[in-house]
Parts: sequence; structure tokens; C-alpha cells
Amino acid sequence: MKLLQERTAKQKLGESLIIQTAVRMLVPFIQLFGLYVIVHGHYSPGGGFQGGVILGASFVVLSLAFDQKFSMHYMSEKTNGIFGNIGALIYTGTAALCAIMGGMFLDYSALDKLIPLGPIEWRSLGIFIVEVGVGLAVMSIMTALFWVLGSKGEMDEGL
Amino acid sequence: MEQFLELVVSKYNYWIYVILMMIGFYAMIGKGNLVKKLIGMNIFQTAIILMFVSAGVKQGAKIPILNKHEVLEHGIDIATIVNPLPHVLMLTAIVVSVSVTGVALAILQRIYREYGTLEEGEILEKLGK
Amino acid sequence: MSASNLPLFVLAAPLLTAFLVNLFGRLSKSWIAPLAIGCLSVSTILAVIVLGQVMVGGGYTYTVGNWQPPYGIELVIDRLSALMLVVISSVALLATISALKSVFQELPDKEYMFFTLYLIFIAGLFGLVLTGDAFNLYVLLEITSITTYGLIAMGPGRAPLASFNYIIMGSIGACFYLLGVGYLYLMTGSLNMADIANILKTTTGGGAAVATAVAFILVGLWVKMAFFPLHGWLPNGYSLAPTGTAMISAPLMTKVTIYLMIRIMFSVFSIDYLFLHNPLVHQGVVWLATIAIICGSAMALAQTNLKRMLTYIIVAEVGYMVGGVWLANKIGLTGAILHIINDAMMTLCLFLAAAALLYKLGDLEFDNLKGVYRKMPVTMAAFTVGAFSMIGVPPTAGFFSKWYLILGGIEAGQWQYVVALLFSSLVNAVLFFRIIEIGYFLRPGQHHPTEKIAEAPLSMQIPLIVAAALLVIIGFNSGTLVDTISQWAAPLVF
Amino acid sequence: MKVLALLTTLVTGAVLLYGTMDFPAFGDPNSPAAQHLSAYFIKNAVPETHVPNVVTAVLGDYRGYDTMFETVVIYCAGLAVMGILRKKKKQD
Repeated sequence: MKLLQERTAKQKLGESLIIQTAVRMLVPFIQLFGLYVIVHGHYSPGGGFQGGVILGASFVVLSLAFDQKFSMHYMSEKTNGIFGNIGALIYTGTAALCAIMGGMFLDYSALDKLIPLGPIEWRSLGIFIVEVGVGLAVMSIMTALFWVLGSKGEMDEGL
Repeated sequence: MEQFLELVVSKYNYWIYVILMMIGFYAMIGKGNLVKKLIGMNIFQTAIILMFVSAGVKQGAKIPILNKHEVLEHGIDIATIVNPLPHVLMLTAIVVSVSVTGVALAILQRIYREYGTLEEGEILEKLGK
Repeated sequence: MSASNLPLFVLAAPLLTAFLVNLFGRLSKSWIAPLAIGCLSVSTILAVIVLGQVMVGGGYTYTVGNWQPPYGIELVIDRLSALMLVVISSVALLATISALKSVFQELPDKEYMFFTLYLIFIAGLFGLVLTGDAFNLYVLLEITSITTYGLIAMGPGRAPLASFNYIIMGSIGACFYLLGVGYLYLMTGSLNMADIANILKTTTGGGAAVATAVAFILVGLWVKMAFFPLHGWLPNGYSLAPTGTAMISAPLMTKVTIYLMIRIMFSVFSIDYLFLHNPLVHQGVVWLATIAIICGSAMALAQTNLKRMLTYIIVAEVGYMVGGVWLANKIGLTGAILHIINDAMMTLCLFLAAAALLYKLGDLEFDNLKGVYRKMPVTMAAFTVGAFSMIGVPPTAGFFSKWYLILGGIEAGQWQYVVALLFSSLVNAVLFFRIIEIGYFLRPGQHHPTEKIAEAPLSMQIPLIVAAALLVIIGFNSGTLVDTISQWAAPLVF
Repeated sequence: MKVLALLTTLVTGAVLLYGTMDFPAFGDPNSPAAQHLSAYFIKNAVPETHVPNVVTAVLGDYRGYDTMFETVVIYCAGLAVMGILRKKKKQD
């Protein structure tokens, strides 16, 4: 907030005050909706990809209304990269874990040996785990794609 | 003629996808601007998505989100639900197409940085010098 | 850990390590080499164990996620795919050891990205070899392609342009393949290769849609393997790419795609349908292959840069293998499969040698190679072995596969193909003896790059020597390989 | 060049249309695509995975292997873009 006030005072940020205020208020709700889409993928249209893209869009909106530095203040490049790796690792790690636990590759019901919930419930839960992984990876990559493409690889103010 | 028209009408979705595909394909191989080629690629991929998704349609069927308890107790009539499989496949294909587009855009920026233009002819001219 | 999971651990090792390389590689460069080499060694060992299992107990199928085959995704582990696993993992291991040096030299500060993509590319190749599902094949094809686009475009100068060209061509290929799969899916309702084959057998089998599907799948794969009229992306792509990229994708990408063509042809469509239904088709393809061989060799003659010359030879070699498969007899097929293995090794050997030369010389124009034999004797000796194999001089591996291809051509009565093979061997002989002449007999002038160079570093020499030795070893053990392949091909009746 | 491109396009389109002659009509509930795999998924996805959204069930479980590689594809794309464009940080 302080950063925002300083920079607005310096008249460095592009868009009008109305857009900036609206975006600032919207972003938490966009992110909440993204999380909802990810976790509610079992019961309604949605899932990791869709939710991940919405989460990524929240950062894109920030860097459009303010500038890229400002959005990177909320999610640094390093954190973003780590999120992407963790997301992909969750999926492949779950897959490999299933194989190590004695089942087939990606056979979530094998995880029943870890925490007994019943094989069918584990299938449902396994799908949820990998969807979260997908969501993290997609969010991180979407944000990174916009940042890199938008700033010609310099990671500065951007568009 | 009437027979032909009937054929077209009963499979109009495939005709639309072929036309879309031809637009995209022509842009990919016939246009000189690299961005237009990329847009052509996206149109081509959209055409394929249209083909798959339209193949999953059933007349008057609902979306493939079921009521868990009802299904577990009574089972389900297959004809009332659209095919889920083409949707799954196309989710994957969409992600792949997004990824390719992203990489291609990055490469285009590199090319622009290098040559200052995205017209194929002009780039080749600069290379020839 | 049950034993049947082994083939998937071959794939999972580089895939999981790729993420670790990305995470730790940005902290310190020193993590990259042990991680990459370690995981590929694990893959190689596991692949050899899998091959041993398959040789003893026969092939088996693996169902990912424990779903029954047509519903889940099925992996096919038979003699051929196990053999390909071993080839890919060993080529990848050798190439990686050598690539480390040149990547650290060419792409400072981007090594961890390079090796992450690199390992995912190898994992994608393993996946391609294993998969028995038509749509899964598309996804994996795109993985290998996207990683290659990125790996090529990281190079300097014109590399991004070559990469963009590859993206357009590669996407056309992938889209055509997907269209073909879509047509098959619409006609059969299935995506599993074996299941599609069964349904096609029980229903009429032919028809307009299936014929279109065959055409589009084949053209799609031909684009990806750089079959002659569709080869436009390959020479620029591989010669302008960073050396590390060329070393891994030149030996593997085209060969794996040819393997895929064989897999699709013989496990989805019946031999009756492909060869006997309309003999004009396979004769036409053999003619195309003939043209590919001749044009590839002719274009190789026109080059003055070692790396570009090698890329055009790849185009010609693709013609060999496609022609061999479409000769429609068992000898030709055996020769083609044997040539996939041999060509992977030969190309690896030559590209490793080229990389070692490039590391020291900085440029591979023929003029720069003067007197290089005296300065880098080990590298050039290995290069000579690779060259002899490419020409087809016996005891090296290249001779035996070419022999089978020629025999197959004679049996099929496709004389133009036989002539093209001989012509291409002749051209290869001319090409390589020209280099040997330049490198051995010509003396470097003053201020010449070869003036004060020494042998390449040990980490580049050792894989090169191993690759050259493997060429000779494979040559002496061709009988075993042919046995394995013909056991795989036994159920096929032409 | 343009004529050649146009010809290729037209030929491709014609072949694709020729292929559609065998296809079932639009929205046909008895088409092969609606019968074999999809029918199984609609009938069994909920009892076997307890996920009401059949698309999610197929995406995450039956074809989870595809989805895994799909995640890897987009991960690769992000990495490739970084590798291609990212410049070294300026020292400031």
C-alpha cells in the first residue's frame, strides 16, 4: 500500500485512478474465485487448468492496471518459479508415489496404504491433489508467460 | 443435388471445421508475415477442437456432471449425457496449443529484436546481405 | 515396488530429476551435472533390466492407473520398445556427458533451463516409445517438439528463425496427426491402438474416413521425421541450434518418429490394408523414399560446413528407413529397424565428434578442418569410425543394416530403391573422404584456427570413444539384434 | 508460391471432406464415438471414482497420464519462454 502511494504520487503508474482502485478491489475476489474453481472441479465445470488460469489472470490484471514491477511486488519471480516447479512436482510426485506404494503408476487407490480411506475415496482425493498441482503450475506459468512476453524478457515495468 | 444437400446439412459441423481449417492452413503456409502464420496455427487448432467437440454432441443431452447419489442408486441413461471424452481430449489439446503459442511468441520477439521486422521476405533480404 | 513398474521408472527418473535440476540448478551450477548424469544412468540400467525381462519372459502391457486397456492408457512393452528404451537411454547418457561442457561454454546462465528442457525431452522420447494410446502419443509428440523448439531457439543468431520455421512445420505435422486420430476416433470410438485395430478388423475395415486417417497420420509423422519433401525445418534447425541440442535431437528425434510410424502401421492398421489393398500406395512411398535418398545425398554434397552436411545426411537416412519399412517384406522391415538403432549410434558418434571439433575450433567450415587429424587424433579416429559406418564399410554397424535394406529391396523388386541406396553410399564415401583428406593431408596455413589447438576435454572424448566402440560392437553383434527384431516381427505376415 | 499454398490447402480440405462422408450425422446418439469409451465413462466414472463431474474424473484419473504430460507441456513452455527471452539482470 505504501509502495502504491509513493508511486502514485510520482505519477509513474499508467492507468487512471478509477481503474486502479477497481482492480485493487477486484483482485482478491478474482483469486478467491480461482481457488473456488480449482477445488470445486469435482462438482461443477472447472478444475486445475481453468482455476490456474484465473489465478494467473489476477496477476496479469495487476500488471496491466499498474505496472509489472507492482505485480511482482506481490509475487516475486523466484516464488513464481518455485510454485511452478512444485505444481509439476506434485503431479509427477503423486504418480511416482503411487508406483512406489505398490500400485501402478498414477493408481491413486494404492495410496490407501498410506492413509486408509478406502480405494474409491482415494481416487477422488487423488484427482483433487493432482488438480491442485496443475492449478499451481498453470498459475505460475501463465503469470511468467505474461511477464516475460510483456517486458521483452527484461522483467522491468513491462507494457 | 438434393442428396448432396442433405449430406451437407446432416454433417454441417464437419463442413464448418474444414473451412476453418483451410483458412488456418492457408495462413500457415501462404502468408509472409510470421505473426499471421502464428494466427493461422491457432485457427487450425481451433478447427480441430471444433471437430472433436462437435463429435461429442448428442441431440438434447445434458452436460456430463451427474448427481452422485442418484447415479450410485439408480444408474444412468447414457443417451441423456453428452460424450465426456472429446472434451477431455480437447482440454489437453487447448493447453498444448497455448503452450506452443507462448513459445512461438517468445521466438517472434527474439526475431524482432534481431531483425527489426516480422515479414519473412524482409528478413530473408537482410540475411542475404 | 513391483517389478512391472520398471519401464515407467525409466521415464520417471529424468522427468522428476528435471524439476530438481530446475530448483537446485538455479542455486548452483554444480548440481546439474551429477543430477543429469545420475538420473540417465538409472534410466539406462533400468532399461537394460527391462530388456532382459522382455527377452526372457516376452512382452507385456502396462495399464497406467490400473484401468483396463481401452478405458485407461495402455503402455506396450515388447521386444521392440524395450530395445528402443535401451538405445534412447544409452544415446542420451553419452550425449549428456559430452553436452555438459559445450552447454556451459555456449549458454552461460541458462544451463539449468537448458538441462530441464533437455531431460523432459528425453522423458518424452521414453514415453513415445512406450505408449500404446493414439492420443497420448500426440501429447508426447508435442512435449518432445516444444522442448526442441525451446532448445533450438536458445541458440544465437539465426537459431530463433530456424526454430520458428520448425514450430510452423511441426505444428502442421502434429495437427495432421491429431486430425487423423480424430477420424479414427469418430469411426471406432476408441483411442487405444490395439482396440482400434480390433474394431477396424470386425467392422468393414476400409472406407473413406479410415483412408483419410491413414493419410493424415502418415503425413503428420513424415513432417515430424523430416521425410524428403517435408524436411524443410531440419537442416537449419539442427545446424543452427546449440551444440547440446543437436547432439541429442539429431540422433533420436527422427529415429523415434520412424519407430512411431512402424508402431502405428503395424499395431493399428493391418498389413492387408496397408500393402495389399492397393499396391500402388506402398510402391509410391518407396519411390518417394528413393527421391528422398537421392535428394538428401545430393544436397549434402553441396554443403561446405560439416554440421550442415551431417543434417542433410540425416534427411537421406530417413529416406532409407521409410523406404525399408514400406518395401512390404520382412527383410526390409528388419533392415529398417536395425538401421534405426545403427543410425542413432552413427549420428551420435558423428555429432559428438562435431561437437568436440566445434568446442575447440569454434567453426566447422571445411577450410577450418585442415590438419585437424594431427591435433586431435582421438576425436578424428572416432569420427572416422562413424564415417565408415555411415558409408557402410563392414565390420561397422552401418554395413549390416544397409545390407538388409538392399536385400529387402531386391526381394521386393524395387530396384530404384536399391540403386538409390548404393548411390547414397557412394556419395557418403565421397563426402567423408573429402573431410578425411582435408583433415589428414592438407596443411593448415598461417593464422589458421587449427594452429594451436589440442585434444578436446576428456568429458567429450570418453563418450565419443564409447560411441565409436559401440558402433563396432553392434556391428559384430548384429546377429543377436536381428534375432530380437525378427522375433518381434514374427507374427506379421506379409 | 501463393498458388501452391492455395492448391495444397484446397487438396487438404477436399481430402478431409471426403473422409467425413463415412461419419455419423451431427448429434447422433448412436455414433461409434458415443458408444464405446464414452458410454463406459458415463456409466462407471461416478461409481468408480466418486467424482460427479465425469470430465474431471476422466481427465484426472482414467487419462491421468495424459494430463500429467499436459502439465509438463505447459511447464516446458514457461521454461522455454524464459530461456529464449530472459536477459541477464542488470547490475543496479
